[in-house]
Amino acid sequence: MKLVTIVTEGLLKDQITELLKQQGVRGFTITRADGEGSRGINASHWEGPNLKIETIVTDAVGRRVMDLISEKYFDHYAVVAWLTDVEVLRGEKFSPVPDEDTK
Amino acid sequence: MKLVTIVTEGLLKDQITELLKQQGVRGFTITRADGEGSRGINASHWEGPNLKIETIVTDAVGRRVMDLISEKYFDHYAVVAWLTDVEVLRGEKFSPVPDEDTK
Amino acid sequence: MKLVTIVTEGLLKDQITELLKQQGVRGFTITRADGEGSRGINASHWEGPNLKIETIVTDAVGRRVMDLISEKYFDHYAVVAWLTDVEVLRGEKFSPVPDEDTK
Amino acid sequence: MELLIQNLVSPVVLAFLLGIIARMVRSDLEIPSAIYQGLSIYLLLAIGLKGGVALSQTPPAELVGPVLLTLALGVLTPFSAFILLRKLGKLGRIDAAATAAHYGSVSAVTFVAAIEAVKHSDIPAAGYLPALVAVLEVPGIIVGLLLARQSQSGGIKSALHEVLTGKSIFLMLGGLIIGTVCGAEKVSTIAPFFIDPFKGVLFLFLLELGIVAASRFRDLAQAGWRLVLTGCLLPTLHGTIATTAATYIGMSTGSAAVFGAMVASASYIAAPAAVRIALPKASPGIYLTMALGVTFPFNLAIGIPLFLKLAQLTS
Amino acid sequence: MELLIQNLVSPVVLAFLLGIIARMVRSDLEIPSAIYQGLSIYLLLAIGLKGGVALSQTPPAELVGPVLLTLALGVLTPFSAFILLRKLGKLGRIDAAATAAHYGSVSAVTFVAAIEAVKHSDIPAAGYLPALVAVLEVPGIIVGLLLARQSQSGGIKSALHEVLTGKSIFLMLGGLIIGTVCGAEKVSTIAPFFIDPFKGVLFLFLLELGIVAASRFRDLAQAGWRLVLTGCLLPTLHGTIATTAATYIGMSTGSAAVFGAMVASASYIAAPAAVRIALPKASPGIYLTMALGVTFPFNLAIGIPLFLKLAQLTS
Amino acid sequence: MELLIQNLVSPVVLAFLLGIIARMVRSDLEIPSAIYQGLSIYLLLAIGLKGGVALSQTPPAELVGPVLLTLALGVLTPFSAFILLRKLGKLGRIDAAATAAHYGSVSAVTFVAAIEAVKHSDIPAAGYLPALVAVLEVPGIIVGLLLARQSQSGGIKSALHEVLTGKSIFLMLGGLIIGTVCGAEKVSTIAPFFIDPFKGVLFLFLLELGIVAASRFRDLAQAGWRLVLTGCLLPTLHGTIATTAATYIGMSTGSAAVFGAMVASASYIAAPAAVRIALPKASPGIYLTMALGVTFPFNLAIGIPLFLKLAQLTS
Ligand SMILES: Nc1ncnc2c1ncn2[C@@H]1O[C@H](COP(=O)(O)O)[C@@H](O)[C@H]1O
Ligand SMILES: Nc1ncnc2c1ncn2[C@@H]1O[C@H](COP(=O)(O)O)[C@@H](O)[C@H]1O
Ligand SMILES: Nc1ncnc2c1ncn2[C@@H]1O[C@H](COP(=O)(O)O)[C@@H](O)[C@H]1O
Ligand code: NA
Ligand code: NA
Ligand code: NA
Repeated sequence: MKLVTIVTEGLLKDQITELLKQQGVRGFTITRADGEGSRGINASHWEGPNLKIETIVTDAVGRRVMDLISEKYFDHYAVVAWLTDVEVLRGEKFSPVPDEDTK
Repeated sequence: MKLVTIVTEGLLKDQITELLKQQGVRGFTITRADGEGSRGINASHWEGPNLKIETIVTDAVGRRVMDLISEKYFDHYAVVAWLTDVEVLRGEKFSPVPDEDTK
Repeated sequence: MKLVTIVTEGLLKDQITELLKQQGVRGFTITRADGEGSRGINASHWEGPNLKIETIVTDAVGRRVMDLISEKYFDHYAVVAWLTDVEVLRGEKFSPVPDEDTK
Repeated sequence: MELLIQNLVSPVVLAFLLGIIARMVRSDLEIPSAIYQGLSIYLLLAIGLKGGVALSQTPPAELVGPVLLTLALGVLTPFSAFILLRKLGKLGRIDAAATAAHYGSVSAVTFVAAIEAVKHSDIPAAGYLPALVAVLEVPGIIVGLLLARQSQSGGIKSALHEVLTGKSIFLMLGGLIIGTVCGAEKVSTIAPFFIDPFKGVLFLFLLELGIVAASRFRDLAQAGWRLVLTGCLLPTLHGTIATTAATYIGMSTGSAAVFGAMVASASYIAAPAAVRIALPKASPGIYLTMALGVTFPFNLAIGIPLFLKLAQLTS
Repeated sequence: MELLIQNLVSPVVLAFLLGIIARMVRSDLEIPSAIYQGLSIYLLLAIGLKGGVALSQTPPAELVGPVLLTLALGVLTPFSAFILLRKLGKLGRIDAAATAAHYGSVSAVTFVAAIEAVKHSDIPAAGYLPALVAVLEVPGIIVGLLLARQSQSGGIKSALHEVLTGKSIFLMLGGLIIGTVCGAEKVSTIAPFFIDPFKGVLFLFLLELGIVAASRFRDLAQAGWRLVLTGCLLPTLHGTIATTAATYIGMSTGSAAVFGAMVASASYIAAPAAVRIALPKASPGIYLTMALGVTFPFNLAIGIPLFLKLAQLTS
Repeated sequence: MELLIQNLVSPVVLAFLLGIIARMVRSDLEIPSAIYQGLSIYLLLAIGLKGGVALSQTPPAELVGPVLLTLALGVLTPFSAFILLRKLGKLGRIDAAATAAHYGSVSAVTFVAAIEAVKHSDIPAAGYLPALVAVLEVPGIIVGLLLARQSQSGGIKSALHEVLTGKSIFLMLGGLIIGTVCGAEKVSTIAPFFIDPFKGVLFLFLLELGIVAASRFRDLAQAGWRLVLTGCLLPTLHGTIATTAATYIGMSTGSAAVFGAMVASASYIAAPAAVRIALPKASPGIYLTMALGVTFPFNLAIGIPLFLKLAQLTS
């Protein structure tokens, strides 16, 4: 299994969780975070700080999510993402939602 | 060394940290988190959001903790857990508390 | 690529981010956290809780940062750190800032 | 009818509505959870303090009747709830018991909304009522858990610890005792913080509660009309009994109405935490949706003016 | 000159300054983000509620002129801003359009600071002004986005949704409607929370805003003198036009001054969020620095007293 | 004795007790850290503002004596603390110096509690006292650090920066200056937020402080009776000297009592941060437990009424 970690400016919360769901992701965990990066600026203080979105997924979904995020957001938004190998028990829980996966 | 990450509804904080200590865990870090999962509901808004509990442990303790958490909480509570390989310096700090470990 | 995770008492925020920048780190993400450890005490409640600092770096920088943190802070401060293997896309973003690296 | 509209067009009710709308239009409005928890702490302490001051001015003899009535209803209402939830709501034993625990306990915010509604109508409500809220909070939860008849070993015990040391009761009781011990004069020093802005804080709190309640609405369809109906009948039944009984034992019109709303209300703070611990198999999707998604708005909009009218008629 | 100093030596302006200093001396002072968001929610609701009460007491006919003028300026100012930003500021099309959207919209905090400054000078400002803030907030952003002429498909639509359901407008409008519906008497029950402490909350908010603005200052050097100059000229231009026009259509001295400050201000809440979504290629380092790092302090220190003086001269 | 009980039965003292009980019964009550930080910011600013207004009304000449006395005690008390901690407390050099820095500095909350206690007794305390708190906060910490005689290179310098730009001093001084510059009339516009609800906010703050202090109690056993005793003797000694000296230089009864409590108190905000940076080898388990777990409750319960009595006797 893979853990996908996405750090994003808060504004994109809905867009990114939507994207995850479309890829069949079954669950995710979100933490508030601050950060510094190449852009060196938090575009909207009022929207709250960065968010860190973590989701456990199968390898295939993990790669697809990484590609999509990179393609759609890396150029113009304060978004960073990485992939980690993890071990889980009862892995079925993290397999993609079937009807979404076959899309 | 292993990093055990447990995401749990806030209500179980005491129970789970208690369980960790019984397994000889020497320390842990807790972050507030939100999340969505199969249950799709946060059982008690008032208790605060989910918690993410992270602890660095030896491989043996890591597996034991994963088993116990899975056994006791996966069926009826909003709990998810995963195991990651990590590297630390001065590893003695993370070895289980001796008298607990031999239990 | 490596993910360096540093959990530290809040007071050291500036010192540690400074150290990271000196090592050519290009970005990092900070989350507020609580924790228990060997010291069993949070030295300054008023300074806020622990911080978890995460940064994606090259292997070389990762090791150097781990060594420095361990050397400077492990003995007297509530600081813990670990290293995880991760995969990223467009890795150039995480290579150390050149002029800093060659120092 | 006019009373109903009069009740609905109040800042706190409209704040709740605004919260619901925020959710419906998918606004990104949210009260940060730290703020929400701060507001809760404030409200519970303030209710306790105000009640404590009133208690310090009430002769104990006057309290005997109301306290006994509260205890009696705290034990009875989980039973009536359990039966209706089983028969009309078609719930299984565990879910019914879990939900009954909520209806046996009390919602502090409903209580406060009733106090404000009654204040608006210029019918005095007794100052000791917050003490009754504290009394009513616990027994219903215990009876509810017992009705499940199969909590895990230690479950009830740790649930009881959860209820009694849970912040909800702890703060209200703490405020109550401090208020009683200090009395009106000393408490007046903190009144500009705890008393005067109270209703404004309630406004903010209800805004958030509206957002949360609305997020329960999508579960309503799933819950089915049976549960929605039960969630309206139960408060009507409990509130009618309580208001009538209160008038009968001589409580004032305003007090009887507020008392009715208290008993009619379903806990969504203390009970969920305790039930979650003692009855993990019960579905929060059912009991939270009923308490917060159905019964709370029902009482806010219809229950409170109803019990007020009833209290006026019976006294 | 005395007016200027009088305006500068006020608690809220000094709070802003204190925030700037905190940043400069690298103090570890920070307002936790949950608190900051709580303060914003409070301020927006309070502005709305106060405005709503005033609206409920204003004959609709009296509003027609001011509303039309507001709409007109909401459409015109993004154009003037766009042109100046292109010609004087030397910005590219997208950055100029993004920044113009900010200058077409309005900063609620500047508005409130103007209200307070005018109150201090004992020249009454009409109570309905917050309604104009709500009216002014949206059109400028839309015009600004259209000026970019190349937002991604769906960009404008989701930006519009962002603006309209964004908490900024949602809370102010919500408060406005609740205030109008409830009227003065009912709103008075929440006044000890929403009205009396208002200026103190603003003090805290400006402290944080000072910290944030100061963290933009280091971008000023990079932005260059052209942008700093434009960031001072634009509010002067817009404010002068607005104040004069307002006096012309018969608004009171105080109202005209506040109206001038409103139009002169640049949004740093609603606009950045919408622009970020519709024009991701535009640089926040430019538009945020200009709105919050240049124009906001300019208005706070110089703009407001200037428009007040102008209103006194022209009426 | 009656004075003692009178002092103990006050909302703020009972709030502290309630916090201790919460911890003892293992209640899940906790003030979210964002709220706690918000409350601290509020209290420090409010103390400063109130003090600033008073300063603006005090002839500078009147301040010379009190300021000099404050400086003298700020330098002397770390020495007496150091000696007692070494001899009676049996601490090593570094821990003794670190702890002495805390006793040389001042606890703003103890100061405020003393102000309230004295207000209750209708003996006026001078308005300029908060300025003395600011004066007292720094020198003791520096002397304490020097006593350790082996801080790492740069340690003292960065500790000094930490103290001077730390939010504690920064906010109080900021408030003080704004209050002085603006004067009573302008500050009155923010009084409904910063002045009137002050004591209520203090109530909440002490609730949290009780929880934190109680979590230090388990370290008391480890600390041993020697340290507990020292933690009670030091404030008695320092407070007695300060109260007497204050009466001697002509401060009013109320002022002398509050001044005594100030000097008697041990910092648990500014000092720990500075000490942690300059003397990382010193154990927070010792200095925090003594300052917050022993001396703060001692002063709240016994010290303040004692110094008040003493001030009455000596003047
Ligand atoms: N190397 C990194 N490691 C961890 N987080 C990072 C890194 N670079 C950037 N971030 C996070 O991603 C956000 C956006 O980064 P950027 O797009 O580089 O401005 C920052 O605010 C950080 O929270
Ligand atoms: N696939 C996942 N990846 C990361 N976190 C998850 C995942 N599924 C569930 N969670 C977290 O675990 C909590 C409980 O999940 P559940 O028991 O599935 O409702 C959620 O609120 C999330 O915070
Ligand atoms: N084994 C561990 N795993 C994860 N976090 C830890 C661990 N030990 C300590 N920590 C974190 O590091 C902080 C300082 O630990 P310590 O220096 O052992 O007191 C604690 O407050 C925890 O947040
Ligand atoms: Na009930
Ligand atoms: Na504008
Ligand atoms: Na002292």
